[in-house]
Amino acid sequence: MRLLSLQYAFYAFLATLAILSAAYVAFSRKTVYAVLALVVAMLSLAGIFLLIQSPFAALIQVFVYAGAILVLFLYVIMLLNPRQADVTIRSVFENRGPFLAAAGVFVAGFFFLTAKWLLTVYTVERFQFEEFSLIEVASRLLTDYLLPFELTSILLLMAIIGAVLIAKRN
Amino acid sequence: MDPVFFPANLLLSLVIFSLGVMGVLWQRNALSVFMSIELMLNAGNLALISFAQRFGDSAGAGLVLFIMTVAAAEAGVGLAIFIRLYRQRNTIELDKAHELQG
Amino acid sequence: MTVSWPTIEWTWAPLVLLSLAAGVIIAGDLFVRATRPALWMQLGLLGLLAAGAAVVLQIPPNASAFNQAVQYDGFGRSGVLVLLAGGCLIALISQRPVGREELPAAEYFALLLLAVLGLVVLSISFELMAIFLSVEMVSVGVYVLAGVRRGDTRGSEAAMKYFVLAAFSAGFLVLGLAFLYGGAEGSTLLGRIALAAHRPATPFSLGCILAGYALTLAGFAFKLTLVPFHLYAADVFDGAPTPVAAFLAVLSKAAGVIALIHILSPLRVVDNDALQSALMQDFTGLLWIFAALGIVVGNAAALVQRRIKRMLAYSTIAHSGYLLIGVLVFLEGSVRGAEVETAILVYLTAYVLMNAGAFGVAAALGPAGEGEIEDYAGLARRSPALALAMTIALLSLTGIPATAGFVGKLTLFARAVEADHIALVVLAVLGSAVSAYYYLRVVVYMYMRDSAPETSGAEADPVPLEFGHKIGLIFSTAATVFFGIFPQTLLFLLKIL
Amino acid sequence: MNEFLLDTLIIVIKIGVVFGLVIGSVPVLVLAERKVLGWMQVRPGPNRVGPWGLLQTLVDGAKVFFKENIIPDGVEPLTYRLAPLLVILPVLIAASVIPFGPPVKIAGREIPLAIADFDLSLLFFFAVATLSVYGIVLAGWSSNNKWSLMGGLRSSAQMFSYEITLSLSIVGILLTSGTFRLTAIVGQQSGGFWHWNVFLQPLGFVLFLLAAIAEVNRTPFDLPEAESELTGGFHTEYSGMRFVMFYMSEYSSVFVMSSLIATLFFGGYNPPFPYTFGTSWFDGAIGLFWLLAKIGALVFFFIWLRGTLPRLRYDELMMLGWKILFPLAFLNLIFTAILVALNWPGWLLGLVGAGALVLTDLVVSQILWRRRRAAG
Repeated sequence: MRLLSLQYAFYAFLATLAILSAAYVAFSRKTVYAVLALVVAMLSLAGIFLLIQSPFAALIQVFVYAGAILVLFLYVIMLLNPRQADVTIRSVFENRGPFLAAAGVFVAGFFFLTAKWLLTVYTVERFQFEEFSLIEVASRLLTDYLLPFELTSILLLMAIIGAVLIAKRN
Repeated sequence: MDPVFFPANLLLSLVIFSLGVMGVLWQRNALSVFMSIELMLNAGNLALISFAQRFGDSAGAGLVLFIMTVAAAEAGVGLAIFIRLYRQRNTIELDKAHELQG
Repeated sequence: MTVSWPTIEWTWAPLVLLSLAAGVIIAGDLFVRATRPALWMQLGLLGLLAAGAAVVLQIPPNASAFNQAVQYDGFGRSGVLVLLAGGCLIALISQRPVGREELPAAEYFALLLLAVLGLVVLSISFELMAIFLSVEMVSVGVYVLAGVRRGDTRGSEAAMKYFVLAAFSAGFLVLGLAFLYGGAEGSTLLGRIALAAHRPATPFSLGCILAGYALTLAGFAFKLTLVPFHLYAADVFDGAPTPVAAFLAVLSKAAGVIALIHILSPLRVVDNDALQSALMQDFTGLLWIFAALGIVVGNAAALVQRRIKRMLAYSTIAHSGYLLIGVLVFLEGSVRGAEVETAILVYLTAYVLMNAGAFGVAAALGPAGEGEIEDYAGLARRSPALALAMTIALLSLTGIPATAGFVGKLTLFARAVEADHIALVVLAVLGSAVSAYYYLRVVVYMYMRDSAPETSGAEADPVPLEFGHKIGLIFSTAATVFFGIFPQTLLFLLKIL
Repeated sequence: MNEFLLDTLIIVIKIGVVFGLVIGSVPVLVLAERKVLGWMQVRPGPNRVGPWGLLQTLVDGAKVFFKENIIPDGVEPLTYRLAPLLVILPVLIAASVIPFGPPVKIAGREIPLAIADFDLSLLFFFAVATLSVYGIVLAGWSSNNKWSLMGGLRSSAQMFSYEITLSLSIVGILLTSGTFRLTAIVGQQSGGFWHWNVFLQPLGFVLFLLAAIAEVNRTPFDLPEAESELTGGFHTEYSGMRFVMFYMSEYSSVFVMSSLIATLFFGGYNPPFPYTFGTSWFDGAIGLFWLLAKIGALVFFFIWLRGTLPRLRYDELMMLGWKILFPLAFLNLIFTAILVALNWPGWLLGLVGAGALVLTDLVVSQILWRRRRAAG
């Protein structure tokens, strides 16, 4: 029981951390600190994955997201000389007004409906979180999910070709 | 282990998702917008893992891997596009580079 | 551990052939010194045709694999053939821009093939993860192809806009599929989701499914340029190289409609559970609004465009409105599903052919063809063949009788009338009438106006065309007319292939 | 006594011991490096402070400790202070999965001699170790110095280029051992040195070693701190205690990386010839001794390299990483997968790997030689 209340405390801490850092990412103008906040958010989500007995997801979250993708973000920000200029999309989206209004209305609608549907019908019930071994995960991945698994390789190939093609100087 | 984490996770995922959406709409800097999109993807990951653990599906962690692959591919290509655009704006059209500030 | 050699899984064949062709092109580019756009285009065509042959010859209708994760149902299988044919046409009409504008030929065709591979997977997979990944494959291909033109800021801007919005919509898709996965109690198979939708284990799982569908629909709305999510379309089309715009307008939209039908099929009303059908009415209502908005906004905005590609962009928004009527009729389930699917296929075929013609002419004309509509003035004198092809494509897009576009609209609207969607059909017909104005304006410019005096000297020569480009234009134009005059042949082909 | 408190206490003690070991290794390594380099270069090395100069590092440490902590103008204050911590913390956390000895039985409870021993411990090591890139990039960025920024970018590019080889080259071991758990990997190598993974995966070992050297920024891949030609890299603007933390992180990561190499390829805490004493705490001590001996040998090898090899140029570094090591690691993975699937015995696997190693050595040296000759 003590262990459980400790877990609650951890969960509350991690969830608060995740929300605060996510809010920082969403509303801050300082890109470098936003990347760091995003790292914190990812790490706290990884902690939550650990709490619900999914260590593999937690570790690849750290390895792939925090260790690779966000480093790439940081790297690009450094490359673009963050102290003065950033790529601003204001000039790309000249008329943001209607876009913002339309998208905002729809997003709010979807979010409202989703939350309404979910929260009105959820009933609390007891169940057991169970931890799966890596072997189980891997064998599902290579049998039932073989097609998406192969597609990821093609997707990554496309991304590599594309990134090189776009970023290289003529 | 207990029934509380699951709904809390769903709620947390919705909160992070909507923070991400707000970030996309609020931010003007393309990199910040993209980071907010990453928040949205992460909210999806959280929901996916919570459901997988809730219903005892062993493939859940693998599905998260797919989404991370997509995020990685998008990050690679997207950041390359930003670099290219920045380079062109900065070198080709100086007036626009000036108006980019802010 | 023992190794058992796998037997040949023919359901994979089109995918393997396409990726093999792309791999050969990429690897070949390393070893061939000179740039050989024609060679890479031929290899790409070979891959597409081989994939099509594999589907026709080796994959029977309703073949499936992976526990129903991949299914070649009649609709998806014919859809694959339409998409592959469209891929061939786009490869053909890219020959000229690739050769002239110094798009990197090998990478261009390889990425095009891989993006087509994504489209094929999109229309045969009944599993959410594969659908999501293939959507992303198409998106990544388009970002790169749109932004790759050398020294071109507009292309980069188009890529940037498409990228930001597509990634944004991918966020919705991810959360949507997570909720669908939760609603099906831990499965991503559409079959399981259908089971869960019709016999939900708990009210909670039904709630998850509906929330998931709402989010997924939002994600798909970006890909299909449904109206509140359409704002990127005109800018992207305008900035991207013409064949890429054609790919985005035609193929990705066609595959999106096919996938949307597959994804929404669990929601199709088959039995009358009160709660369920009440909730599903939200979706049909939503689709109704999307369709109506698409028709109205697309046509109205196309009226005022001065640049040809922006005009075509808004017209495709209107066309996705028409297509959405089909999806709506399918979802309501009052008309037999197979008939609606056939109607949508006929429309898609016509749509692919006529747009390939229109974009093909624009690509053939080069920078002038991508600019203002006024630049088309006097084209009939300079290059009568191109003007004729453009005219036929535009007439077909309008829906004038004796063209494929007319047949497509007729069959689709007939199904909608059967399903009592009179209001939508009236709206669509009115929209088509309005569209006649902006389509035919181009024809008027081509035939009845002289080209502006300052450009007439430079462009007085007939436009020279590569062989492949010519073939593509001739094929699409001829097929548009042929299927318009003999619509039965199209139905027959869809049935026997 | 309360079970829960006891468990917590044991974990806290283990954390203290392991962190003490890693941090405590730093002065020893520094002194050893100076002594060995001196010996190799036929000069005495430090010999003034204490007997044979043994106290030299302590004195150095004291000097740095009392130095003024300079913060240059215009730095980003938060990240400037945070960066050294971000570099050293991942190394310490990653050390928590290394098994330092066989499980010890004390008072009826079995205590594994690793802070954390779970299914995915090797993945944990890599996941955490990658995070030290942040410290380097941020240190370079927050210093408000163009050269520091470029140095940070250079080092981080080097780190994540070689990370790919690093993680690909161990997949061979994962295939042959079938687990991510480090204690299990060590357990499979017990019973004599001929069971060690280095004989099963010779090519994988060499690739891992090279990538590990680059990952911890040692010669010949020590571009991050090439003072003479590259202005000292990301830590140019650092001084005093903060500089020492970068220094410490480098040496402790050498120690931790060596312990990982010993664990993965040289049997970890297993003695080269199988024997046990039956008393479990004594076996534990012997295990620790052997692990430290192996780490010592590897550290000596690192120092030897530094005494022998010149520094690579940056383009050569990148070429080596992407065009040679990465494809080789990939080939190693594919061949291992095929041979494991065909159920070949281990010695044949090792033989094929060794053959591949010799072959690639010949081919690569031929290519490099020709290129150099062509370049004149």
